[in-house]
Amino acid sequence: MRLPRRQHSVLPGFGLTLGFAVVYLSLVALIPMCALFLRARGLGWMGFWSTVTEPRVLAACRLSFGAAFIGATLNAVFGFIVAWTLVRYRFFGRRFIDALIDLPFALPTAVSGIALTTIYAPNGWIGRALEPLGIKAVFTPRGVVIALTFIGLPFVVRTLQPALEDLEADVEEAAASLGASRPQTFRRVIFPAIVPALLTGFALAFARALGEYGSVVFISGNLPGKTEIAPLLIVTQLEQYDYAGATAIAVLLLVISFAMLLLINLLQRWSGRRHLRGM
Amino acid sequence: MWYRHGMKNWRSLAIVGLAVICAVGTAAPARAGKGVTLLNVSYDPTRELYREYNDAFAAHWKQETGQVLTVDQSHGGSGKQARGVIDGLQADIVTLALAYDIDAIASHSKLLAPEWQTRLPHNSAPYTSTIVFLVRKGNPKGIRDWGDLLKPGVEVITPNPKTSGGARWNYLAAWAWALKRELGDLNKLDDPKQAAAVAAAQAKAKAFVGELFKRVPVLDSGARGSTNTFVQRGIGDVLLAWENEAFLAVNELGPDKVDIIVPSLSILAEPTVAVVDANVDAHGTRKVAEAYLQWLYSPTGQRLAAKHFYRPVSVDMVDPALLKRFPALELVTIDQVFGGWKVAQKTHFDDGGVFDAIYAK
Amino acid sequence: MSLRPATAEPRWVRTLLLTITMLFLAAFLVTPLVAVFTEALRKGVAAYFAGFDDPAVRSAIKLTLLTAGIAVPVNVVFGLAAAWSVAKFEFPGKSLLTTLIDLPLAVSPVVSGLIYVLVFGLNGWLGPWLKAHDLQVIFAVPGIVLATVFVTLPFVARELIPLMQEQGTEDEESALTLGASGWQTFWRVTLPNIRWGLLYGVILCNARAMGEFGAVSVVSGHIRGKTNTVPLQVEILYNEYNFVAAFAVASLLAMLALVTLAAKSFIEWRMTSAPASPAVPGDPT
Amino acid sequence: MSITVENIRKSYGAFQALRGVSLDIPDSQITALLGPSGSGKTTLLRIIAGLEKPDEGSGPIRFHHEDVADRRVQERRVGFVFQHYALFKHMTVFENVAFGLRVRPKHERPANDVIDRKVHDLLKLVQLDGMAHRFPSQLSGGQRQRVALARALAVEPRVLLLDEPFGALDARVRKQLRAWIRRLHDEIAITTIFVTHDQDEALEVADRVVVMNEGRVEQAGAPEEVFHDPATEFVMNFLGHVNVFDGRIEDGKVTFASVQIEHPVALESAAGPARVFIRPHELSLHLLPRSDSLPATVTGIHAAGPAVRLTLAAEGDHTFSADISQDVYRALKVAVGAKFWVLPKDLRVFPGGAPDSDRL
Repeated sequence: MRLPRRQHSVLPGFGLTLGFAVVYLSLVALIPMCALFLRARGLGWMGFWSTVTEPRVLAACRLSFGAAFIGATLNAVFGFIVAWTLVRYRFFGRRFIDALIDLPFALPTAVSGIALTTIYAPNGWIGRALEPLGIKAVFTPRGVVIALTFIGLPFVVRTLQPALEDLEADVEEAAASLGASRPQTFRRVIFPAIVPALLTGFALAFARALGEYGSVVFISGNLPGKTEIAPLLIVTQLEQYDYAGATAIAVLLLVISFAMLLLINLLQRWSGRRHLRGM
Repeated sequence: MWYRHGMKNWRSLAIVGLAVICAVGTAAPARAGKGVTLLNVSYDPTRELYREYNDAFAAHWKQETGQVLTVDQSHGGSGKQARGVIDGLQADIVTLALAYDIDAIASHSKLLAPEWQTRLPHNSAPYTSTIVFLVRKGNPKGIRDWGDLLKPGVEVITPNPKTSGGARWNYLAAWAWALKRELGDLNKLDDPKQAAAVAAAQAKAKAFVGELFKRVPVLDSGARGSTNTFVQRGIGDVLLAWENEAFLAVNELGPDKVDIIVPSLSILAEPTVAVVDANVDAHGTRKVAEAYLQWLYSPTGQRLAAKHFYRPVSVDMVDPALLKRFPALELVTIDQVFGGWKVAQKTHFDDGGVFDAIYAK
Repeated sequence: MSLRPATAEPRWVRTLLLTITMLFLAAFLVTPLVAVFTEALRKGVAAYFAGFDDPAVRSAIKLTLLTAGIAVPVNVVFGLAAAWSVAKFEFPGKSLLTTLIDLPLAVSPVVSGLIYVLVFGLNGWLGPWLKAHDLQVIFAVPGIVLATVFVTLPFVARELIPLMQEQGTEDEESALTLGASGWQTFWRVTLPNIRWGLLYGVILCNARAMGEFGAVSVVSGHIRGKTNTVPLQVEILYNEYNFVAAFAVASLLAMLALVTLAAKSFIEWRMTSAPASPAVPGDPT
Repeated sequence: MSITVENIRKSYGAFQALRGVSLDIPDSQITALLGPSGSGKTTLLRIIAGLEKPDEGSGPIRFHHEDVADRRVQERRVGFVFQHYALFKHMTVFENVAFGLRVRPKHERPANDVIDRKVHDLLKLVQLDGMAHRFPSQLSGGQRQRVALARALAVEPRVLLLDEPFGALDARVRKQLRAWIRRLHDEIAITTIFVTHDQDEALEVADRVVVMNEGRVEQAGAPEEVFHDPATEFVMNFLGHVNVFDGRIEDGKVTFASVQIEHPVALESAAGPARVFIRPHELSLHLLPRSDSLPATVTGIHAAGPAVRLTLAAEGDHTFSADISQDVYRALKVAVGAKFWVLPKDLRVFPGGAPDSDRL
């Protein structure tokens, strides 16, 4: 008996369900991913290293990481404000806005990309307003940030909402009764309590943004070294029949994604909760 | 007791595993249905051409053989489509932007014979095209030829030569023009005595093309993406486009918005076609596939090509009224200036090539 | 002047935060949504509906429905199995398993497609074998389904695991002491307890399954009328300068998103406000 | 149905929840498993029910001579009432009670009208007949508890197992339910085991009390027996409030605080440290010194209740409590700061040092 080393429960179906879950996960996800690693192994360590350190790859990764980081940060800041107003304030249209948060999740990324480009292009609704200010939104790294912010928003808001809801009013009242001003209460009582959730949301938005492709290609401009993101580079390599190069970058992204996920799980363990709604 | 329990677990695991394998493995049979079906894997700007040609050929085939023919059509970036075929996209026919992409299929997959290009007339290119400029209505920046693209404040739109066949033609046309400007006569390229002058001209051409691509604000991955960027988004002052794309854009997107400008010199773009041997043999469609490509050279095929703004290879078969739309200009070939696709690809577009150097800084 | 409660912000802070929220959401969420519908209706309602009068569009809708129709149920079964084993039992490697379940969320869609090309492609592991048996996986419906299954794999499981962990095992144990078999316990006790969470997971999974672009694009082959899903068809229409039709078809997906969101709100409302809903569980035995 | 378990062991990783428990549960009585949290009482109950598996090498679990250790929980026919009742939220009270009957295999399943009658009989028994169509969320805690009980009884269990049955209720309802359960048991006379950490509850409801600690049985017996004749320090300490003094045994006498008293245990034991236990009601207050009495000062008075509890301080930093009647309290005019002589009427001596006095 090797599978369940220890079984606390008398509930039936452990072997069946775990077996199914593991076999399914292996067939659908793990084994195909092995193919990726095996193909990249053909390069050897040196080949892998020289591929991922090419200036163009480095530039793409810098952009992907940088834009994902900025997007996730924007989401952390504005997502926090959005979550706060949704949880704390009662105003007209709150339910509608609350429901709308998941839109980036439900809207196909290509449609999002086309729609965002339409709006932020110099002749679009918002782009027209930005143009006189000298701000070019599309076909610049800013465009990448716009797309990635759009994609990541639900992750931050949906992670923060339950955490904010769980904050008990009596803690804040206690702080107030001890003489803390509202900003002090926020800084020293509320904020530390939701930092784990905020970090988790940030990490999820970041991990998702790192791999995003569909919405970005429409809005970024795709200039090598300037506005070309790492996933696009994979596609470009593939279309030049350079499988080894494509898999090398893919492996890099995959490993980073996995590391991000482990980090998220650790964060969640740290914050003592694994409940992420709206995901 | 624990042992028995363990056996049960493993057994259920095995059953589940089989079930999943069955579910996942219900791969679709490659072909089904009555009559005969061809899959034509093509590149982006041929959508309109093949939509009409497929219907015409199917009617012709029915008349000839009584067989009902369906042609499935797949469009995308030329390189992407070639990769699809290499990876198993069941194309009977490929009609791609340039010979290099079909060469890639031959060399990466052994799906078709290396000498495929010799099997049909005119280098296996039943129609040709060239690269022209699309500018804003009234040509406000006064662009007449390649040299004007470097005027201050001019923004150029072109797709990415790494992923778009059309963009490679754009790039090579610009290069050829620069060489011509420096050398005066492109025949000097083959003259060993002029080697020093040629080398100097090549350096000038490189500088010209490098400068040109510095004026590109958006590199879409395909020709259609660039057209949309230029017309829909209003980005850039000039779009480097296939001649047929330029005509189509004017027709579809509004003659009131853009004008076509024909430069003094451009490149003869030869979109090539081929039958994918291994696939037609597996599907039993060789006969119809070969007829499909042959018929492109027929009067109907040539007329349809001309109708959709491709230059027919047999001008005598086509109504002169249609031909009148194609402006005369000096056209150079890739063999003449660049020594063929393989050399051009290696020098300019492969990783570490000249194109990469433009963006390396 | 009334006294402000100790745990509320001054009025101007509230107003400021609300304004920021509205502006931010307007810039990032509302305008894209409005843009889709505006573009789709640019040439009027007739042109909008003409967008659907195309066999390729209809076949794309059919394929999308088929894909979601396969991907969602198998991921529901997987989600239930994974959640049952993770939430109700202790075993070594549990946190690794949950991390692996989450993995497709963070994998680039392009990579998700690529891995199947590497396995099933002509030059992949199984390519030669598949070819020998005249089977087609990628550039055909199975590949599209597989890629979709991969991308949507975590949704149901992610929704159910915390829910089932929260609920504990008392209800199930209780059913067992009353003589119920494993299946009876599952159908009559566990399933009714998690039904709203399950539905929520299904809805999100379905939205993603219908909307996936990147991964499907890599494995589709883009054969008109055969292997194009709705998101791919949107791209194709867009590339054919048929903008009204492109946005009309895209508006279908946007409407799906809106319906999804409405359904989700309804479910959340049910989950929080009406735990004691009457139900007549069917007898599966 | 009597129940016998022998040498039951259970560990969770490094933690040993049960360290070899053997027990006889007599037929048709209420037995209380009493102990602090972590003492293993709930684990034992769940093992008897079949919800947990004992470790390898554990002895048999016999239901009236039949070893059920290998029987699955469904086959053991136990009625189990969970601490938080585990009522099925999506079913009405009626459907909750009928569940055990409805899930039987087709050929054993009673007809609908039989189920109907039976459920209503049970609901009548637990005094909830009018509530059949309510949902659990519409009931009070005490009512839910009774539904859980009726549900457990519906399958005609051979034994009724209750896990902290009053734990989730407020004090008043708890008291009512205790008496009610006792009466109910007298009516249906089914072997019942319940788990509690409240000694009053155990002593009041049970026919037999099993005191558990750290995975072992400390003492099993009738309530009077364990209360008046505790077998171990732990039992003494756990059952009711008790004053503990560290003392010594010397020359057949026990010395603690400033008194020296003769005691039978001291006579039998060798000289050495000892612990002296005196319950507050076993102390009496006197104005004048007597032999064996110790002087102490009143430091606190808690007079709201049937008895008055005094906190006293004796020389040498000894603080202890004493319970006196309201009459005595008024007669002696007790006030904070007053000095009295305190006389132990009874005391228990356990030879040995002071190991873990903070065990409670």
